[in-house]
Amino acid sequence: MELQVQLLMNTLQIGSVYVLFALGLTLIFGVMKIVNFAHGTFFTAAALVVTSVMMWSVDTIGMPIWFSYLIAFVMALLVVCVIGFVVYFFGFKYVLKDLNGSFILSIGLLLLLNGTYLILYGGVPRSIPAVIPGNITILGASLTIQRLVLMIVAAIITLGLYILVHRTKLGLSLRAVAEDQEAAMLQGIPYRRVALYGFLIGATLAACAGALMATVTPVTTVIGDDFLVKAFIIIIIGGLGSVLGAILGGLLIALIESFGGYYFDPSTATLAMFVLVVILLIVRPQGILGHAEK
Amino acid sequence: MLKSNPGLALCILIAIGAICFALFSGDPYYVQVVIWVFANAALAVTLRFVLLIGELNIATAAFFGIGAYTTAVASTILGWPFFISLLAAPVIAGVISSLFGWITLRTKGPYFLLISFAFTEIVRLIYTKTEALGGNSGMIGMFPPMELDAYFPAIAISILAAILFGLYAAERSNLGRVFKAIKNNEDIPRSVGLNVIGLKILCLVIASTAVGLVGGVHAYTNSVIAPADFTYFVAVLALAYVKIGGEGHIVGPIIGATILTLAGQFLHSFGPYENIFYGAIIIGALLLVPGGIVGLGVRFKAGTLMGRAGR
Amino acid sequence: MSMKKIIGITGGALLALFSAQTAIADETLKVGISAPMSGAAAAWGLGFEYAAEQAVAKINAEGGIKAGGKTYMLELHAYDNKYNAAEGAKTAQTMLNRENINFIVGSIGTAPVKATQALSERKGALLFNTGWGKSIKGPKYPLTFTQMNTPFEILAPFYGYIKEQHPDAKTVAMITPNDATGQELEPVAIDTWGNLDVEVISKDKYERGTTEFQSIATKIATSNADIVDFGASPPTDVGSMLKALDVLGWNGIKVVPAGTSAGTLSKMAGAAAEGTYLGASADFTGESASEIQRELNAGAMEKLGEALNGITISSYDAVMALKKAIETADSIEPKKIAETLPTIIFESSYGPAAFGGAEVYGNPQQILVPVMITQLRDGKAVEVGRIAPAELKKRLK
Amino acid sequence: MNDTQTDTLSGYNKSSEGKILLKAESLERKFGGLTAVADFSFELHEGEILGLIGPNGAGKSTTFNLISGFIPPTSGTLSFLDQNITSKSATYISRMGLIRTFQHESLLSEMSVADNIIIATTHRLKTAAARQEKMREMAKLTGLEDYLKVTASSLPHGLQRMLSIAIALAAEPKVLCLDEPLTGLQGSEVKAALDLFEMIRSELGITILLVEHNMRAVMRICDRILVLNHGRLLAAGTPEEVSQNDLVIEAYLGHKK
Repeated sequence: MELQVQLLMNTLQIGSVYVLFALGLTLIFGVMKIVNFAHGTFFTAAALVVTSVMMWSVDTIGMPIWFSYLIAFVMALLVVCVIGFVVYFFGFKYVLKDLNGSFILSIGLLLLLNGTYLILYGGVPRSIPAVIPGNITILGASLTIQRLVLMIVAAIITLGLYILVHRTKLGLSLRAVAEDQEAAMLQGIPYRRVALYGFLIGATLAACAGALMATVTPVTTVIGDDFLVKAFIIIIIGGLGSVLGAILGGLLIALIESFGGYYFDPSTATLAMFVLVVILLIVRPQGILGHAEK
Repeated sequence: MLKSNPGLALCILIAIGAICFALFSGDPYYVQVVIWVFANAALAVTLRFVLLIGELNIATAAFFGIGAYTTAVASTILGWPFFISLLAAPVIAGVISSLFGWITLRTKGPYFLLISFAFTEIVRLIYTKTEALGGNSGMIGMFPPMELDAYFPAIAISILAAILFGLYAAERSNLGRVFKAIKNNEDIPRSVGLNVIGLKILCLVIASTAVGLVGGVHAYTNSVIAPADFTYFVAVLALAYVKIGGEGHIVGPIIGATILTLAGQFLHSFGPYENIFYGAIIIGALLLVPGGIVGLGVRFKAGTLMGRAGR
Repeated sequence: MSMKKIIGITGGALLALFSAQTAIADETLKVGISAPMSGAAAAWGLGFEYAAEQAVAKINAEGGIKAGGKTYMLELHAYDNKYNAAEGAKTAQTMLNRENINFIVGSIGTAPVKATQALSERKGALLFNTGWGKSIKGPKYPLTFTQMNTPFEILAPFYGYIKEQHPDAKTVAMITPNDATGQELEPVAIDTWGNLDVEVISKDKYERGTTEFQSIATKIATSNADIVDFGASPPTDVGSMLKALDVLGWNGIKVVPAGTSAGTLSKMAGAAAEGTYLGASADFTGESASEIQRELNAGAMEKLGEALNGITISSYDAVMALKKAIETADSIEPKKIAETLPTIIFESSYGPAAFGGAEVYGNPQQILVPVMITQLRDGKAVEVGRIAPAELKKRLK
Repeated sequence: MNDTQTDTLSGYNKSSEGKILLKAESLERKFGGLTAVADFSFELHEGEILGLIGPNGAGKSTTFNLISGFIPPTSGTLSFLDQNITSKSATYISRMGLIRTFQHESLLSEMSVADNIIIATTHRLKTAAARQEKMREMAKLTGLEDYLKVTASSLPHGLQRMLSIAIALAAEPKVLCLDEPLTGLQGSEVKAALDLFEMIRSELGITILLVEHNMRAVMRICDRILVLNHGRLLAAGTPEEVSQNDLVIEAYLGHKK
């Protein structure tokens, strides 16, 4: 019994970050109709900024860890926003709705940015000191307080995004554009501006995930790549462009990883995820919650 | 036919030249580079072949790997003769691709892209978990027979060139026209009695058979293969060749593959800078030269023609 | 590699061109490296290149290598094999057929090493490597030499020592990455534990690049194994797993045969890593480290931000072995050098070392250097046992 | 059994004597909760021009998609040339000789006029020469012979409409289903098109099912007319009968009685 609780807790721990990451990816797809293979670089950039800033502020200046993490978090979001802005204006702007063009652009960015990170940061993994030390036991499942906080923050951000998409004017525009871009434009929604907002929100979500993840895992310059592959699986399962789908898909993948990894073998669990995707696409090509495309 | 198509005649001359170079040059490195150029061109051309029906097929990488593994198994485990091992590659790749296409080509656009990506990863994971295939260490020992060893580069180049010309012929035939029609608006061919799904599968099978053969040649060229050689990145590079050379004509990917392969050779000791260079060249080509080099050529030609007409 | 370096190489090449024309007495001898310089394993390649650079610089500063009445200056060319076979084959072609390099003083990654070997043996070039597979050596590959200890050298003394310290330990859980190294290490490890009467109760594999180890940790914690053997897992991954295990309350014996970097491990896992036994980490700062190892390590820390380890330092040893063998053979003919290598004793970073291992591999192709067992204590690697191979002891007598 | 029901509608079946080519019985199609077509039965007789009219959203295009196999019906049956074609694929149905055109995106816009027509000959004709000949014949018939190398999207609008008919004809139909072929045509073009339809029927012997908004044209050319409203058959009969039907007038002109 305790074991099941532990495995469920593991699912939530893993899933919370997957959801954040996949939400950004699915939002960008929905609004811009592009498959962004460079999404992982936003995640990586945020994690790298967090470790770099904290190394400087904690080790050199001696700031309190929690304060320096807050600064690092904000810096990470800012840096990613700047990167997002630059790649949008000098790149994605020109390939909106062009599936093949945007795909290759994102691949180019992936190579360029990952190479740059490696030169700036080096190949050595780094980790930051515990922001909130200590462990906690919930219903017999143990986890670090840090992970618990991470889950809560991720849940709040997810909820915030859900409200943004479903309750605000910007959210309405985002959904309208995702649904039918031409109809949205006819109703006077400025498509390009909405696309930019969608892209920046997506990038920021990845940055949040990266900055949170830096507290619990060693950071390398390719850390985002593992998440990217999983996130693709998640958004296929959830349906491209579906917010709720990304949330459910993220939790489902985390569930498979947690339980499959326990009862079978982690690399078998990975294989199982891919097989699941292929089966799902055969049965229901538009994903669990995706709209059928005509 | 050749008289009316000087470009084709030139290409045939280049291919013959490359084969002669492989036969008579004493420099193994540059012969090897020529093989890489042809192999990469073939990869890019097969990727573009599926682009004719409008689908970006990441599984090009998977079928390349399936071809290579088939040849490796046939030659090292089953001990089949050289040419039969080589020919097994396209056969198996073709058979598997027909199943893959039958299942997946009901989807299109981003869905097909992502499913082909997932398939590529699945196939690669299966290699890593199969001990008979050497797991992650891969397979070694695919050598051409001793008596053919000296001629192998020429044989490899001939096969790869044949693939290029074969796909060119397929594209020029009515079949190629039908594929383009499907990409343009698949409702029209469907409304006049064409089996669109069947034709899409056919397109994928032709491309996969071809790329399977490229995989077989790759196995013999490298003598060693491993799962990490067949990640989705193979298709990504092929797409880079297509985009830089230009998608509009079959020589586009060939030119793209030639330029980038040669450039890559000189970047080989650049470490992380190599990725930055590739990234920059891909982005630059996409944004600054949207039609690729071929597109530039066409625009230049159109410009000069207009200039003449203006006079 | 820095921009400076590239300019340096280009400049060097130009210089070489001019000097060839002006016919200066010194000749250059090109040596190559094939290692991952980008991607997840970049840290290994960069450290590897650094260690070899230092050896080359040292030899050149001391007047180069003398053989056949000529003096040779070394020139290092490092290539990124991206840790896969296809790139390994390409770097091999570039090194062997384009640059005409006859001496590869270091290669990392089982698949790319095999791809390199397919060509280097045919071309008659000398190949030093860090491959952990048994299949890479043998009479079929007379020009291939392994430059560091592999599981066949490490595991028996390493596990033996642990069993000695913890005679009550009866069960072990194995976890290793699903890559070539992991797949080749696992069966040897299982055998070795079996010989010590320790039962392997679970064996798991994970994909490289995994960042979440919760489920693996849960599995290990609930299996109640006395020992966890992390196999070929790199220190970063081990650190994450140890942290997760600590949270779950597991506290058994922690064993990392491929544990290369104690520093990384303790930085990642903090107190959770205390007491971990490492098989491939050397305490290059401690008392037992040689002068040269301390120097190399300090330099690497400064330049790369990472300490050297059993893998990365081995390129230094390979260059030193090559120098000695060339001078002894008095020739730069790879075949002659390959025949000479098993007969010489050379000055490695560990001290005097040699090549042997004919009993295991059928051919003396394995470097003989001490297996150093370290344990993480107070966040530092402390050498708890240094077991010199019996064969080396005999040779040194 | 539905025949009795439809027969009660005035005029039905009376003006045609040809044999029945296409027959729909109680066709129904739902999209989610929305019913696009319900309980729709009709027959198409050899040699006639049958009009299908109705206000926007009446279900005309859905009907076309159903009979051409582009979407399967939720219920009901379809038969063509005495064969049950319910839920058969579009490819199968078009190969039997029921060819439809499209209201929007009715061309291969990026390809040449010649290629557009040749594509349609691909299934029936196996040699390049035969295809070329057929293509030229169809181009001539539709007045496109001077535009063969032009990209379809750069044709003037009227010729684009002609091209979509040429494509359908090149596939050698027995029944030709035209989806609003006159939309956007000028007066003289409309006349030419109607003459072409007449010629297709009388000289090529092809039966036509016509969906059209242009009432005058429909009244002029059709032998019989079916009127759809809200997915249901509202009226059927000769042009005169239909134009005097109160229900039809109400549906088209609002609640004015």
